[in-house]
Amino acid sequence: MDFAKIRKSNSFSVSIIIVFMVVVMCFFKRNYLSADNISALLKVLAVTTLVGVSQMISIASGGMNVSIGSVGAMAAILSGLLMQNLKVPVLLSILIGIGIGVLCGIINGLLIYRNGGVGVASFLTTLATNSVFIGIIYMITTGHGVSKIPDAFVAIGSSKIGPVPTSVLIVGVLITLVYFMFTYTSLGRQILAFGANPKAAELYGISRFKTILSVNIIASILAAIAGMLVVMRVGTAQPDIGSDWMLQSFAAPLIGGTRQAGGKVVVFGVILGALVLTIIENALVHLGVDVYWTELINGVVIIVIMAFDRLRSIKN
Amino acid sequence: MKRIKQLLQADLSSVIIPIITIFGLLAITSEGFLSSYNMFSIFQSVPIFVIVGLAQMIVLSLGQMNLAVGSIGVLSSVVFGIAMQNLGMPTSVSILLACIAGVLQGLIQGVMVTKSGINPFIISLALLSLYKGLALVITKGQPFSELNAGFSAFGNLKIVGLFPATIFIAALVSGIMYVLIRYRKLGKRLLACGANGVAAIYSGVNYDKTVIIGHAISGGLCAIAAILQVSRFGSVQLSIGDDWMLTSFVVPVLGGTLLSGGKVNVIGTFLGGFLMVLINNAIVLWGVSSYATNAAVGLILLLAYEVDRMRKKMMNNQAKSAVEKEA
Amino acid sequence: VALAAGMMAGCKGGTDSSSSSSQTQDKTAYDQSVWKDVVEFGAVDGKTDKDYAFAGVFGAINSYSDPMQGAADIAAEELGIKATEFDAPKDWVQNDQNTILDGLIAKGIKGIYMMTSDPVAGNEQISKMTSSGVPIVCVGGSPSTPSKATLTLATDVYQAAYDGTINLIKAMGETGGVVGLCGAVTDTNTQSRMEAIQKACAEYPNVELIQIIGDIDESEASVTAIENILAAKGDQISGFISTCYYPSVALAKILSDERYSNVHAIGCDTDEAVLDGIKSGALDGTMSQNPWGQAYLATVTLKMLTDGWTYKADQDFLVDSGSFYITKDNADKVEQTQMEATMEMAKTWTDRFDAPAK
Amino acid sequence: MSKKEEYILELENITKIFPGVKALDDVSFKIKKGEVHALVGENGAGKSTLINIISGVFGPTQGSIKVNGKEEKITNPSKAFELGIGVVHQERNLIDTFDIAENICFMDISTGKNKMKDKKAMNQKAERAMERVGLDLKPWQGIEELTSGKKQMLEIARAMCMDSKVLLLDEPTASISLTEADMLLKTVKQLKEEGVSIIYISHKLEEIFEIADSITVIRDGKNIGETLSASSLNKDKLIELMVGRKFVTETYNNRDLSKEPVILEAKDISSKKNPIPKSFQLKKGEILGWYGLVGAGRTEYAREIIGIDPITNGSLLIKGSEVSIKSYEEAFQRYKLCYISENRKEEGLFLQHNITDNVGIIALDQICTKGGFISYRKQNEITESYKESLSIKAKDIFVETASLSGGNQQKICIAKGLCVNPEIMIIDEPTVGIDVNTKGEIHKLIYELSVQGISVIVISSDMGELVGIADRIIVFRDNEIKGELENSKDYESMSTKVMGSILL
Ligand SMILES: Nc1ncnc2c1ncn2[C@@H]1O[C@H](COP(=O)(O)OP(=O)(O)OP(=O)(O)O)[C@@H](O)[C@H]1O
Ligand SMILES: Nc1ncnc2c1ncn2[C@@H]1O[C@H](COP(=O)(O)OP(=O)(O)OP(=O)(O)O)[C@@H](O)[C@H]1O
Ligand SMILES: [Mg+2]
Ligand SMILES: [Mg+2]
Repeated sequence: MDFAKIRKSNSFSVSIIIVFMVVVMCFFKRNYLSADNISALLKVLAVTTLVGVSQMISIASGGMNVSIGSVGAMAAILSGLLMQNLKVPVLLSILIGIGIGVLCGIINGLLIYRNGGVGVASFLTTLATNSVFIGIIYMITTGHGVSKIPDAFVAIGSSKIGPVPTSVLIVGVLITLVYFMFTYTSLGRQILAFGANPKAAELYGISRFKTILSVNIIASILAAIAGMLVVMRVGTAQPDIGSDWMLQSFAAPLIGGTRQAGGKVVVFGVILGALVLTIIENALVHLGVDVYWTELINGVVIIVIMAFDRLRSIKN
Repeated sequence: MKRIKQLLQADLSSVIIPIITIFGLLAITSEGFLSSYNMFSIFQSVPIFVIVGLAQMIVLSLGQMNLAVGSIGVLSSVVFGIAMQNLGMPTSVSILLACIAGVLQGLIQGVMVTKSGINPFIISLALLSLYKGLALVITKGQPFSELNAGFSAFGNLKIVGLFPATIFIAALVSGIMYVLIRYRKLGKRLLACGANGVAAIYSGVNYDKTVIIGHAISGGLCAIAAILQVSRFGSVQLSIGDDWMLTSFVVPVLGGTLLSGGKVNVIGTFLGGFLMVLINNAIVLWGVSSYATNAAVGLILLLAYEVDRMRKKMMNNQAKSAVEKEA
Repeated sequence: VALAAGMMAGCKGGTDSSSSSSQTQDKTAYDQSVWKDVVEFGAVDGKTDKDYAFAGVFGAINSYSDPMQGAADIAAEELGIKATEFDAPKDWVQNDQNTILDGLIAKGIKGIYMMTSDPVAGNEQISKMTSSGVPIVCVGGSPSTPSKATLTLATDVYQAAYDGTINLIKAMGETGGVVGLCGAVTDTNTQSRMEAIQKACAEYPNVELIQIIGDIDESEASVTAIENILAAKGDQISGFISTCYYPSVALAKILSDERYSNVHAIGCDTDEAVLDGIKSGALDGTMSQNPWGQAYLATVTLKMLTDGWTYKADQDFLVDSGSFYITKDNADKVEQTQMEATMEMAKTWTDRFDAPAK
Repeated sequence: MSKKEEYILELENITKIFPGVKALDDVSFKIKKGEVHALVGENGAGKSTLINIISGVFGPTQGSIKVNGKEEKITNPSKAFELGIGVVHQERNLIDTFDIAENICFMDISTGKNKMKDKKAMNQKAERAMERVGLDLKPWQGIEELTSGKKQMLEIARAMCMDSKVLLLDEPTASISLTEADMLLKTVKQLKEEGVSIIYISHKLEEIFEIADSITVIRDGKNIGETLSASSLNKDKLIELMVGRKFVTETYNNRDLSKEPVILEAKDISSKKNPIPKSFQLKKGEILGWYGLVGAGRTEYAREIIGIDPITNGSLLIKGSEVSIKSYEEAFQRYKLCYISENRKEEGLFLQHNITDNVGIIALDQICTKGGFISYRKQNEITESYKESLSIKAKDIFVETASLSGGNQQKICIAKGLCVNPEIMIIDEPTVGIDVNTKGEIHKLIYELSVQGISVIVISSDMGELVGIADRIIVFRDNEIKGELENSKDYESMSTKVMGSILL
């Protein structure tokens, strides 16, 4: 591999920061790299990464999706209700959950297409559908969580294959698929082309309709899976799932080097971005930071990281 | 018929028509709607929506986003609280200091966006945490409730028994913003930077300066909104602004602001704020479960796009048929 | 299909409760109630049914308020007035609650029992409503004082958190490390809960307060925080005290793991998931308040106030509606416990008021 | 073979109505197999609209299209490609984040032909296509850094590798150099040999006569008469058909500027990007031509002078005193130095804004009242006057600039530069994509400016243009100034001299 190229990349500088953060934490807290903590980190990382990847796909196509959280919640709540009330088998419920993702994706996609297609339209439309989805969730649940989730379902979240939590594995497989999609398939390249220059892409035969629809379906499927992963982790399906995904879904890919204007993705960079966010959250608890300081430190760390990345790229 | 058609085509129709429709429906179906209590309450909610919407609008006009509107509001109101309660400053000085704090925060955001080369979205995201965090660290979460009584009364002051005093502030701010955007050089420059930054530079506009000023104004507006909110609540609350982000986008967008930058509508934003409040009011008056509030707001937003699309389509068709007739 | 079915269910839930019978003439309930001959039945002279349209508004959608509308409607039936309405904003946002409150009043609601979304900021809204002639009774948690509300029926948040922590410490055998889990740090109620936890821990020499984690009243954040703190300081932790909903649910799930059988925990509220946690042994207990009684008595109070009763000046603004420590033993009888305590209070309730001049 | 089948593409009674304009009005013509069919007409005549209709960007309001004698509804671009219609649009349409190979083989991606991307095959295909148009670039290179000429050639390479039976070329040579244009024309001829039919749009009439077999003239959306064979026309007659009246080219006499003061002087200026030092002088009222091939470094040099790219060495003198310009804003406000970019979409226009706002933003000082308030009346007056003098074809001054034809957009950029009353003006490729008639108008305007005492630098790759108006010509090659010539106003001798200095 070309080391000079790697050194210049955004991923490299983010990695340095991550290593630095971990080293500092190990210095302060002997048990920082304990198995317990690593597994705690990984479980959160899995969800954050998936949410980030979902958003990354929208960003890649030149759009934004602020309804990721509500789609995740929708899949989680509905599959949970099916399992609790109708005793639907676990596997079928998962499939239905994914189906709900597809459905939400189609709704989003159709409306985004109708409203014009790129950046602005997608932000506005998903802002609206997000409200609608949340409204539906709260109407269905009247604000109550679904607490009797079958053990078999929850077990997927707590089980491990070898030393690796299953959820991490699932996310690993999904992100690899997304990587292949963007690198080797026409669909992936079409999404990127459309994101970089929608007009040119359309003039040369890429269908706006198909692209927007597939982007939203894929993104929503990932969001739905993320929602169900949360249920596996938390043990109950609460209507507030996904309520704080919006910002992290943007932060993870953008820190990871995805181009905000669309057209360029760094798929595995999302993991790094998500890792940064996860470590900050985790470290604040480890260091026992006073509750009033957490927000401030959060903000400062993100700025420092981005500034560092920026400094390095200027030097290069 | 022709009149109606003309009205449908006007730029503001996508916000005025829903307002008239909802207003009319409410007036017919709900007897309490036109009561002075309800009217006063509606007008009392409008100012915050409008000013927060304007704060976002001005950044949208630059083609950027200000995710930190709420946090700027909190930190400014904390400055206000400290000035008034801890330092015993007179009301006017406290307000001034809060506004300065708001402008300063916007300024910092603007400078970082233009000079640091860091992704603007991330900057705004980080500042959202940072400002809020600063407010929390300074206050340890404690509210300021020993405010000047006259100031607190102002937020709930009735004029002619119907209008809250704050709505006039909102109208004034909107007026100033209207003139600024439409009749001052700065406004033109802001829109130019939003529409095409490079072309703006080649038109002799100082891009960085304009963007910084835009953010600073946005920060100042957040501070004004926060002060109005404080005067309505009668206390400085650390949760002020927690719910501003969504509002700040919905209001100008309902009012016809283009999110991609380069086109804004101040009057539309004002009316957009009014429409939002009306929708919220309708949901309660019609006894729709508040669980459905979100769904309703979303549907209305979708409907607004639909109305806008219809309007544009109609205009295009008319322009086309005009051409055909000519021939 | 599932979606549509769910929506139907949701809508039905909404309409069912609001259109329940308002038979003003059936006095049987009245005759059997404690209010018989004390508080008048139905509209008093000069007033109509409309003057007795009451509503409850909670601070946010929360399982705490589940029993409220039912309790209020029982009171309404007993007193021969219209069935009540109930509403709450989705989140703890005072502005949203104000919109609901103002809308209800515009609609013709003449009395409201409520919990403010924000204890300080809500006060101004209470003043506005009372000055337009709508009596307000606060429930669930007290607004900051002085307030224009007539009274507050609640458990002192400080006291509840304090008691909860003491219960936890006792369960721990008065020794070990405690972790506190709290909601939004901008809420003044959260701040007093944090103080209470600190104070309780300080009273026991062998008990150490390891950390208070705030701002985690969300399903994911609370799980993350608990997992993180267990990973970081698992060996020092002997107990958790949770003062809000989601962390309580999270504790119920996480601590059901064998590894944490030595870790004690006290939750709050009586959501199904929390009660399940108690039954399964993950939680030692939960601090239950009395939402049933709060709504019931508040509705009675609103009726009395409308009839012309006045709250005695020498009575406390904050009336303790009781709090109960729910453990395995009484986990099945939560509502019953609440109702019993309420009825006990009801016997002397009118003593707190001056009767209307005849 | 029946006579009908001879035509590969037939347009019948095509009408296109946009909101506010009838862009095409009952246009019909036919194209034979293996012919080069030129479309000519003034800016805004409707040529690009026609291309868009044939290539499926939008449908016609009325009329039908036959391909190979069969009526086809071309509803989207992919449909057009399926029918063997390839296209190079007037505006650049490359994907900045893709490398050269992917851009050239874009159709494979957009049609999803090869499901898994075969990078090697793609690179080879791209290399072959580039060879054909004479591009010497690596297929894995990014495209962001390329000059506009190179990008144009890439687009042509892309169109070539589509294996189309009909190729639509909308002003392909507008922004490329003579050598590249020669290469292109050669390729076009070769394609014709291979039996490909080509629709060729250009405002460069020499090219038309060089390659076209037949010519259709479009004026105000209508075709003027039948399609004519190229051999039956000459340049003057063609212009007359286009414009609707006789066209006279003005000549501008040489002036004596020896007594005029030097207003702008660059001494050995260089920058980080462009380290070779360069010097020149500009006199008051002088028109200085900067000639060079695409990528010769003229635009970059101009950017250094106007303060956009920082100068690292050398000094800049305005009216004899040394200045250091930190930003274009400073150059513009303080030294009345104005630059009009060659890149109208990215650097010139606010496409979502209407014409008058586009002009207004640069003329803020002129349109403000004493109190600093903007007067829309003044803004509109100024805009109207330029709409008049530059004959900008638009319904009114309140239409979005995005909906204007390419040439008319260019005219607005020119208007923007003219309306600020600068002292020094640098115009980068002022007449790219401008029709002959208006080209003359613009030359006249530039000349009038210089008569008023404004010094103008005209950057142009069009030798004829510079010979026509410049007082002096500086020749650039490979980021260096290779020579400086007084203009003798004689095209033949000047071009030999210029070529000489380039080759040196
Ligand atoms: N999308 C559109 N909406 C409205 N009007 C349009 C649109 N596209 C083109 N027009 C109008 O149609 C007319 C023809 O434009 P077209 O681009 O075809 O001209 P052209 O002959 O290619 O000119 P040029 O030589 O300048 O490129 C112009 O008046 C233009 O303003
Ligand atoms: N193929 C290329 N790849 C990368 N950089 C190039 C290439 N060709 C030119 N350049 C860069 O562009 C510079 C010249 O571009 P510039 O736009 O200033 O030239 P120009 O004479 O104005 O040509 P144009 O007519 O394209 O505007 C060169 O000095 C070189 O650095
Ligand atoms: Mg054209
Ligand atoms: Mg150039």
